[in-house]
Amino acid sequence: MTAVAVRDDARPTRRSPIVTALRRRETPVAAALVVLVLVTYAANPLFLSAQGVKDLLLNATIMVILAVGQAMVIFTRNVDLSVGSILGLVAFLTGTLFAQVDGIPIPVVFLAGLALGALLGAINGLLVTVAGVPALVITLGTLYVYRGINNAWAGGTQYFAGDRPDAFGALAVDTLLGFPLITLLALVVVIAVGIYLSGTRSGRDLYAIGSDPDAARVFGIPVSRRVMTAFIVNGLLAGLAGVLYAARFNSVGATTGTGMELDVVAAAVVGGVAIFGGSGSVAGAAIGAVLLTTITSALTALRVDKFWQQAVVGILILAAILVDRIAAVRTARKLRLSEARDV
Amino acid sequence: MSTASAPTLQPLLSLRGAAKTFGPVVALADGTVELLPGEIHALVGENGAGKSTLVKILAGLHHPDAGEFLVDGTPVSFRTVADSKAAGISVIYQEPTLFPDLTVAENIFIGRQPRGRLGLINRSAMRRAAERLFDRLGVSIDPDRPAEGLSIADQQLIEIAKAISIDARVLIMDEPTAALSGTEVDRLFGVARALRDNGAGILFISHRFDEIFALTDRITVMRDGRYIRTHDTADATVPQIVREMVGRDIDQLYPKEEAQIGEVVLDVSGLSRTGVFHGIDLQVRAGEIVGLAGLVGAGRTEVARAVFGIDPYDAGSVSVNGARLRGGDPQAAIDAGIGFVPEDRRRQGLVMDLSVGRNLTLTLRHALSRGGLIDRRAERRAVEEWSTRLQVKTGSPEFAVSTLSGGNQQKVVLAKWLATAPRLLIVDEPTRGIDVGTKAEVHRLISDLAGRGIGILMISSELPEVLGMADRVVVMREGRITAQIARADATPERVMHAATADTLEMAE
Amino acid sequence: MSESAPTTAVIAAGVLETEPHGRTGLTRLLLGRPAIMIYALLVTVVVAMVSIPRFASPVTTGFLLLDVIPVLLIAMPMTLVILTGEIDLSVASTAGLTSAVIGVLWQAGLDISLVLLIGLVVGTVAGAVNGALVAFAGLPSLAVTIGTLALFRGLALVVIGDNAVADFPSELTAFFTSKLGATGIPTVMIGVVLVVAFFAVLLHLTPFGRALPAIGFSKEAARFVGIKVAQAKFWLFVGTGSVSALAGIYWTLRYSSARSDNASGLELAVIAAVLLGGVSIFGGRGTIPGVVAGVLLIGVVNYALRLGRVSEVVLIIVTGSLLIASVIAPSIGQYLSTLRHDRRVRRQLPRAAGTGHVRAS
Amino acid sequence: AAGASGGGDGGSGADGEQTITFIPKQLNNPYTDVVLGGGEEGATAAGFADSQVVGPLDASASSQVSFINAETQAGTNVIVIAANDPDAVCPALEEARSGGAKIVAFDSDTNPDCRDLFISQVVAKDVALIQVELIAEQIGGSGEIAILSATANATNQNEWIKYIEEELESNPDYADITLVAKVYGDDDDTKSFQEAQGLLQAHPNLKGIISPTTVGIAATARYLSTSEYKGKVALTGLGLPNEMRPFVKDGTVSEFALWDPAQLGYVAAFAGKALADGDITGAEGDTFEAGDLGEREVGADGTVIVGPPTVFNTDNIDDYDF
Ligand SMILES: Nc1ncnc2c1ncn2[C@@H]1O[C@H](COP(=O)(O)OP(=O)(O)OP(=O)(O)O)[C@@H](O)[C@H]1O
Ligand SMILES: Nc1ncnc2c1ncn2[C@@H]1O[C@H](COP(=O)(O)OP(=O)(O)OP(=O)(O)O)[C@@H](O)[C@H]1O
Ligand SMILES: [Mg+2]
Ligand SMILES: [Mg+2]
Repeated sequence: MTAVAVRDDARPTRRSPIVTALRRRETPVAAALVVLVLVTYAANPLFLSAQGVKDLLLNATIMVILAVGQAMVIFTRNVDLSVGSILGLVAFLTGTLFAQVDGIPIPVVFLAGLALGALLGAINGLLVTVAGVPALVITLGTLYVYRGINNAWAGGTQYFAGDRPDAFGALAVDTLLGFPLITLLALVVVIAVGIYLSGTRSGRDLYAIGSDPDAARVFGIPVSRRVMTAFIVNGLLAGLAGVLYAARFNSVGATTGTGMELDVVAAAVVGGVAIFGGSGSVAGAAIGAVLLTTITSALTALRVDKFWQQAVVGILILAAILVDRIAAVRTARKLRLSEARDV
Repeated sequence: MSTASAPTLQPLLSLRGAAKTFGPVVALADGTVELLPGEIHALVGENGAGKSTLVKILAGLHHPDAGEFLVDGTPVSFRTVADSKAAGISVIYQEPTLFPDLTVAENIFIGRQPRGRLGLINRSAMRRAAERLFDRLGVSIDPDRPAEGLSIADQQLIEIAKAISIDARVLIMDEPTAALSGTEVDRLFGVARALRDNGAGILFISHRFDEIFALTDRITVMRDGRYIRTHDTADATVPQIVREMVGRDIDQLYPKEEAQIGEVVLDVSGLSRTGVFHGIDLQVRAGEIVGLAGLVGAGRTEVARAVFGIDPYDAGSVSVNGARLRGGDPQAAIDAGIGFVPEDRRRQGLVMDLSVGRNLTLTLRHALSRGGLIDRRAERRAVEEWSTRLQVKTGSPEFAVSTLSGGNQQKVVLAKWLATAPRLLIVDEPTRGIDVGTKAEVHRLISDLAGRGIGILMISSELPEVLGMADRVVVMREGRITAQIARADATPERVMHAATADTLEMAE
Repeated sequence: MSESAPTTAVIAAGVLETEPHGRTGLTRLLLGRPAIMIYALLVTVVVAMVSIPRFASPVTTGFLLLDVIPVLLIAMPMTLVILTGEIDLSVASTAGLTSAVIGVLWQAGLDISLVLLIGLVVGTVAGAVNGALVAFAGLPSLAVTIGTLALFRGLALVVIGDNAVADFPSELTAFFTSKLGATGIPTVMIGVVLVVAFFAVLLHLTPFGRALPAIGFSKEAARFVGIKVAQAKFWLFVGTGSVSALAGIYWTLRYSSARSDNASGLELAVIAAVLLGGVSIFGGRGTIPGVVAGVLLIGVVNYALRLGRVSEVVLIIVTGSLLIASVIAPSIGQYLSTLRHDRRVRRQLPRAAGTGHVRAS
Repeated sequence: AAGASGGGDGGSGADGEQTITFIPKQLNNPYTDVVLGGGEEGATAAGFADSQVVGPLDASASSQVSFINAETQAGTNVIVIAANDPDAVCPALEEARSGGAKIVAFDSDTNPDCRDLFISQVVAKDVALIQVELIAEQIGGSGEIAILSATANATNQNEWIKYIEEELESNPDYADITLVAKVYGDDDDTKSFQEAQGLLQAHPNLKGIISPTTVGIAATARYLSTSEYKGKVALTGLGLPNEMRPFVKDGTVSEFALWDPAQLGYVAAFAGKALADGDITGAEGDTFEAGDLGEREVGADGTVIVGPPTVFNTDNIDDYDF
């Protein structure tokens, strides 16, 4: 029987890289981000001062990490609404560890936070895969349950920046080549997850699962294991975001991270991640997160009436999905016409 | 006695007395089959005989409730599809299972993409490998396009490419040809024979006897979930196999009745959709069966969809009984008296998760309502009447239609349109994946409808069906009508010529 | 070679006689999901009456119903929307926008009935915006309504800013908390019951309603029987918009306070209740009686725990767990019945299978 | 409000059986916890048989109404509430009153018509003035300032802001100070943090920020201390000493103010007891004994003032633990 031998020689790539880049789903979002930053800069040069850039990057960092994890789950045609609650729990754990355990090394706290995040993600994943029930419902449930646990655990206790070692807080202050350390960390995360998803077999499986879960099962893709992986990685990243939250912000307590879930999903969607799975990229999700966090700063810097800000964010989300849709429709039409010519 | 010609060979796989039940339904009571290396083995049986269930057991997708399963003489128990793959079994399922968002190339190689540096996927190598596969199958599909929006035929071809790209010792094909046209089927057979000559075993399921007798070495017959008998193809005859499948003799396959041909019901003129079809002029009269023939991809389905209002068109007009029909509005088409049995039963013909009853009455939503509210009693009566008239086999009309076998599902589709008392029925591949017994029934039904003055536009890729049933054959090629041939003049040669020739001159 | 050996009685006629057949008719009615939700509701009420002092009183009915009305109202059109496989997350923002608009208009001195009418129109238009984007532009509703969730709440802020308008006519606000005699049932429940009845009839008894599960299961197949999928979805979103406006009006007058942040966060409560009521998030499955029971179940649990002074913390954990349990329970049931089935089959089948005629030869 | 009669039967218990329930704006908030700590202590000292704390996890008026309803039905004698919306809780409180309960508002007032007493931290105007004074001193009497508040609807915040604006307008000492922006952090750490950041970017010449809310001032301090604005932009307002200690020590904040929150709850409990016992009716001029804090007098509009605000700085901050 003839297996198809795979050789590395032969025909050149057909499409030029520039055309391919322009066609990518994340291109319009990236363009919107650039335009937004430039317009704001023109109106208020302070926007791109050293401090301004640092603030922009820092604001985006946590959302980027969350959006990347969320995108991974969404690719598999699932969703995780409990990320805000996971972030809250991990942030509070971080605060507790520093406050209760004298001289605890910072890496240990990071590991503990990642572990808790992964555990909570794994619970979501288990409920979704073993019980075979829709993720939206399950994670809406764990959104409440995790938040409740956080409330029960924290009560009125809050830990403040002063309770944590300076070196920890410095992570969110110090920069390397103008980039805050935690932003660089987020960048590493985006790249690593991006390579995993686009360049490895198991990563591609996630897209296949999201594209058609039944076909994936029939095809023999280990669906449960892959979906589980996506949820665990997402939990892990939410945990990372939780630890970084504690480094960046002042207080962590019962309500930390409340209401973040929809923003995270919005960021992924704005970045061209199809909500029903199967397509999109983590780079897109990351850009979406940067765009959404930047728009708030930009509107403030432009002194847009604060009452208008939320409305503008809403319009932006709608515009992003509309643009995405128009691009998709045009590609489909082009495909139809070009094939007609081939016939 | 008819049996294996090479009894000394160790069978690649043998399944004995396998049983599989779904709740109260016994899908398979005694699944028995044996596949030798270097043979092409046909599995035949009526709709619902349990063929696909047996295939799914072999694939590791279902776990049998009982029975013995040997691979190379050793008992095995597959827990997942991965197990069967590891054992060298490759399966083409009855229904294509592609990932719409992935590219065609990735669909073929998912899970075993060629890897390059750092162990990462090498996309250009993957594309080239896909191109080579397509060359071998003689088809041209862009490996970089997403699988979304491919025609059923293309999907099936990709499934085939996928299956043969694996170095499988056992290839199982569940009705791979149902969606394919003659040339593609020929190429597929060429590939299958080459595989067999290399020592692979192929299990081939089809309802088309010409294919079975042309291709296979042995035939196993199933009925009602049980093994009946295995023949050497050379010694078998069609009537004998059919009798074993059905348990009785069946009547004529194409029971064409002469019908009174009346006024023009459907008048399509100059219909065009850029890039899909051009200048379609077509008429169907009351009581007339018009066969729409052509190769797969000729654009027949597209024309039907446009006529029914599923897709828009750019130019031309559609009239029913002289009244111009608004485009892009299926409800208007239904109101005008058109019924449409689409080609993709699972996705277009039926709402698979809805009950048999609800599917049957979907077309009657308005007819069954009184004062804006559904008349439940009338609804129940309609369900009972139509499932009895078409002899739909189901435990209860409240069961999901997905639990029915393919043939019974097709009957539900037909029933829901017949219940609307249409004046024109468009049937797209009405007997695809339907066993001989049911096929004859469907043909009788269609013929009967024409006899009662309903105009029929029948799209079919099976030439005998077209020639046997149609009063007039319209042939399409590359989006244009290339011939209209009266029943008396219709020969396979003329139709095939019109479907493939380079000139349009032969149009009458 | 002979024909197949005679079949054993067990699997004659392709059907296992000993195996329970699928539920049909009355059994389905009594053991289906909506029925189970109603039993769960009744049991909860009885347990609360026994274990929580003062729960068994008409006062409970009044306060409880007043609390659940906004969720109950919005859950009705939401059920239909989710049934078609879509979702509307912007409902609470629509209610907030309505509230803001009526606050500002009332303060501007317009007649109250005109104010309320305009409020209703605003909600309807908001729903139509969602509907147009989802149905006609073909955008995914989850994404669209996350956008309009921000947009409508933002517009509420634009309209009313940080003001709160409180001086609504006192007869009107009193009406909204008034009770029907000694029953404890709020007077406004009459209107709510009408809305519930409207949606129940629409879904379960009209041709339009029949089309909705078909759309939810398969848009494409629905189109092939002439169902106007886009139109149906559009009108459903208009429905959620206008009912959300009703909820916004109720909210404003019950609390006699029009503010931009009214009803915020209500969307998740509504969706939780609808899903608890047995509506499949993937579309196709769900009933109005089930959803009503789901809404009331959450309402009763909340109220009973509050009355028992159980901490709010426990309350959200209970809500979350209920939601998880409600979707997992059927899976567990399914698993158990599969186990039972396998045992039965294994006991019976070996006799049937593997008996002779292995190969023709 | 006739329907509430069913809940009234517990309303007139004998002395030892009286019950009190505190409904704060939001549970699990550190400031609130201090207030409630004082309240529970006061309730015991005043002789209530039972004291409870119930309340929402989100600071919304509608959830407070549900709690008021449940308390009405439970027949609680005294409800002490910090209203999230002065009007929205009114109908429910009226219903509770007609069932026999006494209503004491504290921290954030309700509409005066639907409570018996309001226990105010301090004279609203005093709070406003002290903040203006502090900021004026810290920025050297001239320049742009901004306010970072809690939610846009918070009753107490808005009252203080109103007085701050009036004072800036009318007092010639502050003629060179311009208030350029008011922003709202919704008493959410993250939001307040980002609002602070936005303020500095939008107003490059900003010299100082007033944040009259504990969450807001802490978040703003955190931002300033991690940015280049540390020490350049002044910050004051109302904060908790425990939360602000590091920022005072590292020089981000020089002085801020607050009253003792525990006293607020403590006085509210005694006021409730006096009302329930019928010793006072909440009329102007009524007096009652507030345990260790001595006698208090009801002022205009049924308002009781607890005490003057304290100003915290490096010198005294270590003396406080709340
Ligand atoms: N998942 C299932 N649940 C319930 N019944 C099923 C299921 N799968 C198959 N069946 C039933 O088992 C029987 C055998 O079905 P199967 O698909 O194997 O038939 P088939 O021989 O492949 O028919 P066809 O030629 O129509 O494809 C049918 O009666 C079918 O209704
Ligand atoms: N050779 C081809 N290769 C790939 N795609 C093709 C080819 N020819 C046509 N198509 C595409 O297939 C579609 C037409 O297929 P369609 O299903 O309408 O044909 P058909 O004549 O109805 O065939 P059938 O009903 O037998 O599948 C068009 O979208 C066209 O772009
Ligand atoms: Mg089959
Ligand atoms: Mg076709």
